[in-house]
Amino acid sequence: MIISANSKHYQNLNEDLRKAYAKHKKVTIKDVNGQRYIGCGLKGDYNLDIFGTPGNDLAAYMDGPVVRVSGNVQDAAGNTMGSGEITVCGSAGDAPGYAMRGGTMYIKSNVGYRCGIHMKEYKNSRPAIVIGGCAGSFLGEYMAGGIIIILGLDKPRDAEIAGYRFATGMHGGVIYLRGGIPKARISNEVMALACDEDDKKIISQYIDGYCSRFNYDRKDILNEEFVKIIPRSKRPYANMYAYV
Amino acid sequence: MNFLNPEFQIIRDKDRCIKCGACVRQCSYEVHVSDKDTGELYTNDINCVACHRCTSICPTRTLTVKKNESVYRESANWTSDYINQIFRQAETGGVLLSGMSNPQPYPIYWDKILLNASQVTNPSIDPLREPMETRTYIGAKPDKIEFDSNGKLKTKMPPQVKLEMPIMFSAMSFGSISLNAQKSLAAAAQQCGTLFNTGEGGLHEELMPYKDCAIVQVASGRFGVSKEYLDMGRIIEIKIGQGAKPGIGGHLPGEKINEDVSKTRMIPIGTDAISPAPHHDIYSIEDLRQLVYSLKEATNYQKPVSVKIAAVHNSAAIASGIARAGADIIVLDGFRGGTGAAPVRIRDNVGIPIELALAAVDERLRSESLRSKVSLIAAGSFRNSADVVKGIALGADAVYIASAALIAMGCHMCRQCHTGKCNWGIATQRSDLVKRLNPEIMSQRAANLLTAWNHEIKEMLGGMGINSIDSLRGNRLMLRGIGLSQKELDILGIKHAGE
Amino acid sequence: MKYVIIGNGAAGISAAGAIRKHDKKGSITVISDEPYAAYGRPLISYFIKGTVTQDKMPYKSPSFYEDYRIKTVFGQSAEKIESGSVVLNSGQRVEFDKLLIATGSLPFIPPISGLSGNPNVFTFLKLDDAIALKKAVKRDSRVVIVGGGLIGLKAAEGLHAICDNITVVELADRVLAAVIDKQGGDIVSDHLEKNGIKCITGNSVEAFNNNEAILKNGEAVGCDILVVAVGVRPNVRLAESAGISINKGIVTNENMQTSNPDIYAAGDCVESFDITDGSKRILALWPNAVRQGIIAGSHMAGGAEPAEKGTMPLNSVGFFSLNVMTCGITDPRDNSYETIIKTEGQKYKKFVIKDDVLRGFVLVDSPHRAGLYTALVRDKKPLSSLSGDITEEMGLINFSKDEIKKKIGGGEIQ
Amino acid sequence: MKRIYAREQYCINCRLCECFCKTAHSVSKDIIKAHKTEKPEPVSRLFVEGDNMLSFAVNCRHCDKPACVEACITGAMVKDPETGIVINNSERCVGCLSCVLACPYGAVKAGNIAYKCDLCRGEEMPACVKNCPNRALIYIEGGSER
Repeated sequence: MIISANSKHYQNLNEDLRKAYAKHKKVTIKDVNGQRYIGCGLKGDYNLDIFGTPGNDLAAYMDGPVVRVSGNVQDAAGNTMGSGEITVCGSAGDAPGYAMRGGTMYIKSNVGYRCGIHMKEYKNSRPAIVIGGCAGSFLGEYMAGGIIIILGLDKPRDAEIAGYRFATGMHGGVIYLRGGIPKARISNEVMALACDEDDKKIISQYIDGYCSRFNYDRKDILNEEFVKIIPRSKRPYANMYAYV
Repeated sequence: MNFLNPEFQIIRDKDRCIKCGACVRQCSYEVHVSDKDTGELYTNDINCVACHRCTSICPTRTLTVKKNESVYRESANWTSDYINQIFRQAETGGVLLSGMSNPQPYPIYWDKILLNASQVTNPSIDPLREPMETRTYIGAKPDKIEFDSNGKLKTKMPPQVKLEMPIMFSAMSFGSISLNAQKSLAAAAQQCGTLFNTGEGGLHEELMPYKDCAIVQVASGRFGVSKEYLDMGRIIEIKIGQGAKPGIGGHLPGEKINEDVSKTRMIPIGTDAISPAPHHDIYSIEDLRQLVYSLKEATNYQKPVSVKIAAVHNSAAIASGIARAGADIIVLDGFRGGTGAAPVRIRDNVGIPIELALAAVDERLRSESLRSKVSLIAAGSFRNSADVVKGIALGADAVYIASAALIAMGCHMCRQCHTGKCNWGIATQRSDLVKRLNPEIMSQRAANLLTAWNHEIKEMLGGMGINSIDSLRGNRLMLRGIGLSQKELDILGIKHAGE
Repeated sequence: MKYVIIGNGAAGISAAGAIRKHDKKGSITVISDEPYAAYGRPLISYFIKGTVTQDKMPYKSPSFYEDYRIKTVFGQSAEKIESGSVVLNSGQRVEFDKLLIATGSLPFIPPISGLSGNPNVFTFLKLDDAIALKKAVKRDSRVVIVGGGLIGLKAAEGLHAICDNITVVELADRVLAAVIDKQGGDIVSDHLEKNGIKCITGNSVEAFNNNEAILKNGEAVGCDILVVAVGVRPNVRLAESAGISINKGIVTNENMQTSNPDIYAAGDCVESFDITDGSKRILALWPNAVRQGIIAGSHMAGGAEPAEKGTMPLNSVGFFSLNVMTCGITDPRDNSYETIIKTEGQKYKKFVIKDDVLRGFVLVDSPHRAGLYTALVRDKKPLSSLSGDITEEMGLINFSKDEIKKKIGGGEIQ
Repeated sequence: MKRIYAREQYCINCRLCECFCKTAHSVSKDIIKAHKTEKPEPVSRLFVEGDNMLSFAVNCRHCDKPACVEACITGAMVKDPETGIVINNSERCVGCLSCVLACPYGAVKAGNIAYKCDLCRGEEMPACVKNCPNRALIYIEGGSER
């Protein structure tokens, strides 16, 4: 089923979307033009194909559906997402995957500030964000679980793969950086390590996912070593207090 | 060498003591010790926090907790509290952390406000004989309502939540308090027709039966937030700030994240649960609006969305913004509000009294014709039903209580919540302590408190000649200040007694 | 329906109660050669001691026979069972539809010369024995007790209150040989010696001449009164007359029914199944007799008391405030059993284990919560399912949390 | 019949049940006298097992077919046919402790004689239940036991 977004208000568009999902498993929205909250709170094994540029909070609190955006997305895509998949065939704005608790996001190109902050994992639910390009500052801030893989493809020669205050307050999860990052950019709470076999398996799996979605060659991505960033403690502020 | 002077002293009446050892087994702070060889009982006074578990459990009432008579040389400036705090910081280099509410002797305006009563004209109402209405609906109200020709309501009403009394239980997360404490509050709320609040800790599966009286909270860490969680709550509350620690986030230490807490918060066991002060996606009223509407979208506009802020200097302007951001409810939490853990300096020095903030916010919303767009909930140390009545007359739709409810369940205000050793089974996750709080008993005690307050509210309303709580809301004519400056009276919007 | 019970002991009286519970109308007749209301037979040593007076002996309330409408034929012995009736020594015949033989045991009299017809020789099984003995024994009498089993030692303890000179002679290498191991037995005999009772083991009395008891090793022990307490034999004479099958004792099925469907048997005269070692033998024990009596009575009256799946040796007895408990196998014959022993002063605990199951135990001066061990033996509870070291201390805490909940929280309610 | 049931999930190991049982079975009925001066010392009929992590009070189940009664050689231990309460008559008990050896719950206490719960003999609420600060002991109508 195809819905045309055009200049519809997001409330009406989402109303149409809910109605469509009452009957169909697969819905395509055309001509999206900044409408917010598309697929917000959507739960179930649905498919959503979006053409255009969805607004903020795309698929927030989503639990299960597979979303593909042919275009860029604005801020907070996948906010507090529970499970499912978001593929962005372009760049994402700020705070994609905020407090994401499960599911996967594949972003072909760059992300803005605060990508993957507050990501959390619990038991088998381990969220992952794969970023093809580079990230803005505060990547993985307060990250408590999950995986961020950042590839830095098409990185300008003198740019860094991630911005300032990278992984501040991180106390769980793992970030894999293709090609590494200068030490000065890394927060005190984390450390950089070489990848072991288990890490390579994880990376390989997500690289496959990335390549199949965006038509890349695996070899071109795996031609550089990955560096692993993990927190020094899951209790970064344990000794900060005196009790009275 | 320990520089600290014990704050309390335990007196044991040896003639009454039967050496049953209950005090030894009940004290998580290891104050009472039984000599292995002789069976004699001793006390380590320095560990005592005056929680009064021992005095309450002692079957012969043998024990008395006293303020330690051995004092530092008296000074109005260098009080023993400040000296002890310096000793602790000198030892540890740590940020002072404490629990419960600001204990400092700031003015308590409730105690400087008097209520009116009817005499002769507009006679008082006898609540024992006349119906008295304390039922309260919260949620945004439409500017006007329209009916069709059949007298049916045409206006689409925003979601409303019915409360049988204008008192709810304030946010206390599972993690900061025990599951048994939460269960007790939930069951009491259900019994009394009001709501409890999950705090930012998710909703434990054993609380599912109470989901219809749950306010589910969303805070910066988004702990426990899922589609189901949002669907379950009666109200969704965005927590921006907390009265006890404005500008500071929440931080549940890893040692309190046991299996159950981990499951409910959806994080691994033993990890710190960090909720920073700012939501890193909210830097403006417009950003807040985005979160409000994402929650409304996610739940199909079925439930009111509330925004909770700490009472601070410019609360009135912020509240105006929140109302404009589409919130259905604004919660104002005053600086005497409780907490499971807060840096002492923040708790004791940041924020403003709820009385002033409430009056200012109510006034501001009225002046901007926004008041009916939101319900206003006041929180931050409502200690009795008169405080509630005064709060409603100052403009609140309803109030949140937390400390009072915990006291009903045994809390003796020892302010050690942050240690996780609560001897009353409230602010702890230690299973040996949690089981001390039997929800069968404590839910009834919490319900009794609500019932009693509701009766008292009706009495006071009746005395004022008012038969509905709606007629009290913002009715500042019913209030008079005593011993207040003109400035304070102006902010409160009330006259001085005698005027 | 006419019920007749021969025997007024633990089994007989329990059966009478059980019959009445199921059959409110039928007639119940209890025949006993003793002229007394049912009494706790083990109390006769306390009677001698004086701690229990004769009026405190009855096991049931004074109105028991009346309340339960039980006809008593006391002081007359049953001589024969033939064609649906019991023939009394008076010649009177008591007809029955259902009969219970609960004749208990008779003292075993070993071949000691000088016994027959000797008025200074006593047995120690019945109240009349005790009354006679109490009358005969003086403070300075020299009493020799033949047999250091439960009966002999209880007799010694009782007599010690009225007599200063008591010697126990036991053939085995220890006292209480039938129920306890050597180490435990020695603790008991030491304790008795400390309290003024002389114990001679590994010896026996060959002859008694009213002045001396001559022992097997030739030694002579001064003796005015000889008490024969070497053991008991099931009293199966009547059963023989009825022609029912008899092995070591009367043979019954699990409902205590004999080879004659109208005749039941219970108590010390019956051959029991010992669940701890799988043997069939006489277990002349009080609780065993009570249980069998209840089962027999119930089934005689058409009730359905759960069948007897077997019993086990179980003794708790005190000598001069030293409590001794034994259960099941206490002295294993072969090394397929593991034994764990804990001692502390007079306290002695021994546990016999095989295939992860407690098969028996001895507890000397350690009675606290002993029943939990008994239950482990009876239920054949795998010890590996318990936590903690049960040989140190046993509590419900050693069970799994679910089992604890059942046991304390009403979970075992059926 | 009404029985006492223990709920380990609420038992806080305070052991006040023991104190109040002892008092209820004293002559003075005064908790301080019962524990400090009364001779012979009164005996609590129930006991708490365990530690702060897991504890529970053990008291007589008043079984339908009480093993203690069947084991009693004197007739001191009886189950009242009307109330169902199993009582040990201290006047008649000779302290052989056969009942202690027989009770599968380990609920009969060994002393000079045997001591056991008598449900406070018809009191509306046994002392242990009445004084349990956390309702870990409840006194309710149950089915039949054993």
